[in-house]
Amino acid sequence: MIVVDDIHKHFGGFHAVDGASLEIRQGTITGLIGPNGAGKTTLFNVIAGVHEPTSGRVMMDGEDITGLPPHALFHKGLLRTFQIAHEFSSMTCRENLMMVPGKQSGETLWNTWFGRKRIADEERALRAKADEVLEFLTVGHLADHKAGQISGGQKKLLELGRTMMVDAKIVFLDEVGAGVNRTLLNTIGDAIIRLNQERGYTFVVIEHDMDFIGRLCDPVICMAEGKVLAQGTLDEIKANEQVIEAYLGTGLKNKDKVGA
Amino acid sequence: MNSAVKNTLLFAVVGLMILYTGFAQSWNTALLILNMGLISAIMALGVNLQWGFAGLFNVGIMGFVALGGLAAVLTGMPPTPGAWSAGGWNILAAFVFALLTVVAVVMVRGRMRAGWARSVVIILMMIAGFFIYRALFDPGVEAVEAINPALTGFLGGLGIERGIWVALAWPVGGLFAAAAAWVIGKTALGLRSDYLAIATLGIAEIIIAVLKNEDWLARGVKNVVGLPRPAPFEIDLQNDPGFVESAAGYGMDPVTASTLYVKLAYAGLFTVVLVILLVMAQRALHSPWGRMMRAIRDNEVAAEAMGKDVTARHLQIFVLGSAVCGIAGAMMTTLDGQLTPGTYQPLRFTFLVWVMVIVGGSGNNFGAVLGGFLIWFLWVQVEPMGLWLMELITSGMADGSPLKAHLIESAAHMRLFTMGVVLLLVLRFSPRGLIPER
Amino acid sequence: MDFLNAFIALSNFVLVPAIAYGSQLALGALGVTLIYGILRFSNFAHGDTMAFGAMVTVLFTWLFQSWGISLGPLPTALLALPLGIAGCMLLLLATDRVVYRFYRAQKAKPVILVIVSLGVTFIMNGIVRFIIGPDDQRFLDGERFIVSARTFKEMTGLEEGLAIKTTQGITLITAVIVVALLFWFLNRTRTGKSMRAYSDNEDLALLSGINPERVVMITWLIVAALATIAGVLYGLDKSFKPFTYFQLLLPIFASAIVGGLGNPIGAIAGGFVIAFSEVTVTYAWKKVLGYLMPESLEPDGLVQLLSTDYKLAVSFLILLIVLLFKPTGLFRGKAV
Amino acid sequence: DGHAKEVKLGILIGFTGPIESLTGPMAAGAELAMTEVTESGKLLDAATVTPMRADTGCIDNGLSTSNAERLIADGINGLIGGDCSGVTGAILQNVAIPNGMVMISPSATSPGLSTVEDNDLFFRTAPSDAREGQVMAEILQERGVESIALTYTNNDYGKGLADAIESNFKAVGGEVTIVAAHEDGKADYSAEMGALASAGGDLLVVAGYLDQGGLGIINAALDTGAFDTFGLPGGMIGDSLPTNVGSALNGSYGQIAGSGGEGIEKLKEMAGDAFDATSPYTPESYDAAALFMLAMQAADSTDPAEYGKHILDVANAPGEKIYPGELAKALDIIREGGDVDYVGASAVELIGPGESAGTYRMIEVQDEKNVTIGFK
Amino acid sequence: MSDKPYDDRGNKDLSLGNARGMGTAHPVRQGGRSRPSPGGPFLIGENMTGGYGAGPDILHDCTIAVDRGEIAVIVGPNGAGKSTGMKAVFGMLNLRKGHVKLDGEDITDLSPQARVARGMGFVPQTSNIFTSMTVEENLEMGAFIRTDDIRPTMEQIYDLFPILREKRNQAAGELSGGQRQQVAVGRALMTRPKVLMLDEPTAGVSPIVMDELFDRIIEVARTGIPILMVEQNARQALEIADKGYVLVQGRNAYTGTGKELLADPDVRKSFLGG
Ligand SMILES: Nc1ncnc2c1ncn2[C@@H]1O[C@H](COP(=O)(O)OP(=O)(O)OP(=O)(O)O)[C@@H](O)[C@H]1O
Ligand SMILES: Nc1ncnc2c1ncn2[C@@H]1O[C@H](COP(=O)(O)OP(=O)(O)OP(=O)(O)O)[C@@H](O)[C@H]1O
Ligand SMILES: [Mg+2]
Ligand SMILES: [Mg+2]
Repeated sequence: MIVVDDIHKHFGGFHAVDGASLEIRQGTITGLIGPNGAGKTTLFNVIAGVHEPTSGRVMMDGEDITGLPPHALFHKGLLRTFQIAHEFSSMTCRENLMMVPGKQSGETLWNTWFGRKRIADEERALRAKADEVLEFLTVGHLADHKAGQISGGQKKLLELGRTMMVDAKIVFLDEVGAGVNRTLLNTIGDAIIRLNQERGYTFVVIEHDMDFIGRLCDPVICMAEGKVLAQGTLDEIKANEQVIEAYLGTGLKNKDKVGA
Repeated sequence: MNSAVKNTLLFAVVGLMILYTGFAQSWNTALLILNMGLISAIMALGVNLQWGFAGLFNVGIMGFVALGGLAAVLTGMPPTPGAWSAGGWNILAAFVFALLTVVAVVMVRGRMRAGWARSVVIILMMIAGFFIYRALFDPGVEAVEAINPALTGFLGGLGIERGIWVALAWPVGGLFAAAAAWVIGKTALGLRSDYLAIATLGIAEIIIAVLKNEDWLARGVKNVVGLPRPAPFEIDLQNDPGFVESAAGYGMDPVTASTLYVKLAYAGLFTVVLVILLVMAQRALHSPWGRMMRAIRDNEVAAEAMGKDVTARHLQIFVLGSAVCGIAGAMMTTLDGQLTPGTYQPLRFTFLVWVMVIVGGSGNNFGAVLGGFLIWFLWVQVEPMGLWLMELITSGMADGSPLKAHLIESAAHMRLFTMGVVLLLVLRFSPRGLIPER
Repeated sequence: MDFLNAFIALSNFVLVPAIAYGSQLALGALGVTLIYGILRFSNFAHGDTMAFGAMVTVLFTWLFQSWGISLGPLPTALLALPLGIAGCMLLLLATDRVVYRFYRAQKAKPVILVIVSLGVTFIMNGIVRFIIGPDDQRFLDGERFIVSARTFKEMTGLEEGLAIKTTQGITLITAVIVVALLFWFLNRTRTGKSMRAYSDNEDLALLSGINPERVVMITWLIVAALATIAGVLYGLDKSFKPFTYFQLLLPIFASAIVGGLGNPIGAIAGGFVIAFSEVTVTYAWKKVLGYLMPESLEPDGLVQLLSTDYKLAVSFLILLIVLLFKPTGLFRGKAV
Repeated sequence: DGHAKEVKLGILIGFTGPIESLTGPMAAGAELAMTEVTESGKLLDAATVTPMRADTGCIDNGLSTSNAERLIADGINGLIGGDCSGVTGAILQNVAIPNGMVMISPSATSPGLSTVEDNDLFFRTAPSDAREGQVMAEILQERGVESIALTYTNNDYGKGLADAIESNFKAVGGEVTIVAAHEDGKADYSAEMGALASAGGDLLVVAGYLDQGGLGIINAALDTGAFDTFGLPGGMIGDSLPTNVGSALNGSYGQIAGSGGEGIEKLKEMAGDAFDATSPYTPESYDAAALFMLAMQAADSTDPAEYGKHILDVANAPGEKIYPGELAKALDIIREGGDVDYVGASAVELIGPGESAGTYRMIEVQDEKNVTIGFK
Repeated sequence: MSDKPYDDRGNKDLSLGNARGMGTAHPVRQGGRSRPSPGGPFLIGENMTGGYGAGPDILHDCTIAVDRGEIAVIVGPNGAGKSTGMKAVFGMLNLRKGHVKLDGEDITDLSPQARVARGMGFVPQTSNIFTSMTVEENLEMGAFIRTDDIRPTMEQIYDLFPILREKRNQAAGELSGGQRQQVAVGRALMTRPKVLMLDEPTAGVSPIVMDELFDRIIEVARTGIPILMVEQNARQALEIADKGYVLVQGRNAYTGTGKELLADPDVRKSFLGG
């Protein structure tokens, strides 16, 4: 569904992504792992149109989407969440969700002046949907709270909730689990699986929690230093020498403690 | 105190101040302040759209206001006899040709492969285009400007000068400003980093330079006077026996009655415009569109990822806000009855409007409107107050003492000083303005 | 063909004035860019700061002149300059204390400081006019020319004259000295480095034991010196009139941005780019071409690309083009 | 109500803004005339004349009209102003005409104002620039100048004057190599000077202001050696110019509205050190104020509708010539039914639609002083 | 953003200002004095409660301490307030309650600069180098408060991180993540601190460099400098720690020796990934 072809992304002299190629198949939940700074988020940003790649191409369903701006990708069904929550802090949680769907007639100025009836109807439907999503994420009681004032974990939930407001084809989740308590993370995991199975969303998940990855993801891709290091099932990945060296680690040389 | 009560009170205070002017000075002064206050409020509303809702910092308000003024000339003035045939078509042809050249260059740029050959062709085309353009343009301009330069020497306008139709200039002024804003926004908002402020600052200067130097357009610095106006002329009223009679009915002499009548007519028209714009702005704000704008303001990256075209929305609101300023500019020029390009100064038309918005309350339409009235009132009334203050201070001094003379003479400079103090005080103690955004 | 005369004509009407004007703009832009780099906002009040510093200098110059003190061929104003700088420093420190410090403590965003500086502009504007009045003030004395056009012609026997004014010479020399001093200060001294560090990362500067208030204070002091020097040089070379200093703001900002905001080298380069573009693009080449071309080909017209009415527009278009291709300005500014 | 004890005259000029440096002496000049009359006690029934200052900002229509309204509300009997032609038009259209207020501008010289429909309410003691162009062309021709470069301050005054000079000079067979505008109050005039020098010419005519861009242009021209002689229209004539420029200006010449040295000398004497009577438009301001008061006396009324008709009478012949400092005498003559021909400080002679006819004083700079060398 | 009065309303205009590098700290005001307060560990932030500016409290009665010759490690989920706690100890935010004590003195009222002078060194989690300055200048800035000869210390640092010697004249912003981290630690060591605070020194660092860094940190600790450190690589960090704190939502959730925490099933389950 998504084909990433030899993407390079350089910041000044620094090669954040350095020739990554990978393929994401329709209907899968792909895990993306790798050490801090491996370039995972940067790769996401390139695919999602936030960064223009230095070179390389991104294809979606056979169509070249390299360099398309994020809003255009959104309308093609490509959504993403942020590693550091990007909530709209002065808006309520409900508004955060209600603003998501594209092509709202109320977003055209003309309608705000002359099509108020239609907007009112649409808004009612949106509102119901937003409340439903909030309930699903167990944060229904926060609907009228400013999003800037909820906890970090709740912001993460809100991020996920936004992807549920529309019919996405593919969703990129950047560390949804970070800072989310484990029980909640399980709920999120369930939600992801349900969305995947019932609505046919394709997911790409960056996560450092191997249990979570193991529960959700079939193909797992490991990146390091801007390149794809290995690809396969989690077990294959876990057994991969290079991955162990670069990511999973072998432990310390200096095992002895200081004071002791 | 509840905020609605507070806001009503604030408006009431400004209203009272204007009323007080009416009683203490004259109703003509009060109404004039009201009229200019209405125009200022509209300008502030436009700037508030840009700054308050989208964080766009427009320092070229002056330019858009001036374009509105140009619209008033181009719609209102009668066409200069013979100007079009003398050179007008030449000028038009020059513009069409310039446009064609640009299109051709763009096409060549698209068709040819990048390389020095393309660069050479493009440069050659541009040079040739420039000379042909000048060859068409210059004689046309010369011919137009030669027609009775002391009085006309320009193309003139559409000659819409009957009654309320004159007000057509206002939306046209909005269109002019919008078109300019589109070009500026396309360029500046399209730059990889945002440089809107310096771009608007510069373009405003350029617009004024064009207005000052292109005499064929609107007489340049020679000014266009005697613009038609939507309200009747006082003199006509004074000579109209019917009017004089009814004025006498109210116990007023015809002069006062006519001046008040005309100002009231303007006030009515301006109020209608302000209310329409205010309602439109409020409706837009409290709608999914407004929600989207707030989202963009909060977090551009996330809004972009949620499918909102941030640049397009910024462009949209920049164009709209500028158009509102253009409308106000056209209204002001019709009120003045003349276009004087030399009067457009950034201090008065850009920075003062900014003070209005900030003091009134950015992000709140009513705040901007309040700021417009209040600051205009101060701008006009600070001078007599300053003089009074200086007289008070110097009352103990000997007559003819140089210090006293100096202080009294400096009273006029108190105006800017006071505006600065007001701005700083508000930013300090009520940083979000008198009527803050909710 | 007469290269020499052509070159002298070009120097006289383009190079020399543009270099002097460029130096003045560069000094102004340096102040703007320092504030942008370290205090992080565009200071709209810079023009009026220049006016204030120059005003104090003018007042002291008059005092010295009335005492009969002079510098011989050099303008007395140079003697009064340190006092002007001191006066300007006091003003800026007071302004910072009364106005800006509060917003810094509130972590106000740069654009708020821009608006605040607008208020400060208004106030300074009022103060300057209140003290010295709105008129043109003359305070130049001493020798007017290093070489006047007439002496040059007599000396060389050329048809064209080359004039270099004392003030132009002083402007250039002062600018060079000031710029060299500033660079030495920023790159070599501990305090200078701490200013760069603060500009780079305020929090980390704090963690390194750098006192932010001291950095801010020193910045204002340097800005006061730069502004006063620029203001006085400008006033000497042209004339002192409060209103023109406000007008200088646009070319100064254009210079700072073309060069790359926050970058001192950029500010200098920007000053010259703007000055040269103003002078050259609207220059009428008739005279120069007249010397260069064979007689038969001498141009009739003025050979002027654009009328001087649009000189500001030109420098502005150059600004936009630079930003289009180099979003951080000619020299890498603070922008991303 | 012709016998009010207090007569109020508004002085509505740009105390702030681009010509703020000119307006101080202008106001002082006008006020001098008022003090003179008040002290004489001869106007109407020993009325006191009170000046009321207000600001136009020179270029701020909104402010000007507001202030004009305010002055009218304060009960002024006549309006001296405005200063810049733009705001003058605005005040006239929006305030003076509707309110039937008489307005005498000491400094608005735009030819455009000559043809404005003014209901006989607008006068000016400054001549229209059209006339000056003619005079200047003649002077240039007499001196054998064949080609000139021309620069003007970019406003209605400068533009109008430049147009007039250009067309008149061409009409007498001269060549105008370039006409370039300069903005007042700008940072630098090197670009303009480059263009002017390149175009060349026997001399450079500077249709600007002596303490604004005009001075900058002259300095730039002298500094670069581009021109050493200058043609100086009225806006450039004033003591400060030769003082500021120095000996290099010697030999430059021009003209300024004004008849004979007598009027202006008297004004200078009266002004003493209080203000600079030779500052541009200061004599005209004195005269504007004087005309108001003389006309009031003639009409025996302070009502604009009444005295407005008398302005032309007192300004023009026949009658006894009146110079500055002689207002008391003039008031006496009028009271006794005599006729006066007010000459004042600027040789007032109102023609046509009520503007100064324009006798011009020919000036040449000699020994760093403006010297009158004749009249035209 | 109606909560913040001096907000920029989303303005990103670069011709007006540049917020990059702008301070976020609301540091303790200058001019405060320390008071003797003998006893207790070498460095302790005691019962700290506070947050950023006028915002909500982030820390709630939180205590962290380190004693001579120890490595103390703070772990916890993202946003728990670990970094905030570190900043609070360093005086980068105003505490509403609680005390900070160093070496028998109560330094709660001292400004960060004064704390540097007292011998505290801090490597923050993000933007911990001066990107526009060279490596050497970065180190010089670390020694800003020192008046003695800094060359020997600099040599020591170059010996500790040899790669930095090679890159001494390169702008620090051009270095790779791991190298930046070394510059950051080096900068802090240049003060010759009596106590070193590190906020996630190994974040964004490849495992090899990470191991290297850990080794260096242990080396530094061996020279007798107590180290207070936040780590996301909790397991490795706790292995070398003498003392461990688990923070959750600004509160001390678990405290113990590194071993104890590693052994605690709750801690393992919630924070160490089972
Ligand atoms: N805008 C940028 N400018 C310069 N360098 C950048 C930029 N964005 C990311 N980088 C660098 O690129 C590298 C890869 O970053 P990225 O965020 O993609 O890592 P990651 O794999 O997502 O790590 P983590 O697991 O910590 O989220 C990092 O070293 C980072 O410093
Ligand atoms: N400068 C700041 N201003 C306001 N709030 C802040 C600031 N920095 C952090 N916060 C908030 O404080 C809380 C704690 O943040 P902190 O950085 O201390 O977490 P942390 O435990 O270090 O997390 P991580 O593991 O991600 O580094 C978060 O909710 C964060 O949003
Ligand atoms: Mg990441
Ligand atoms: Mg942290």
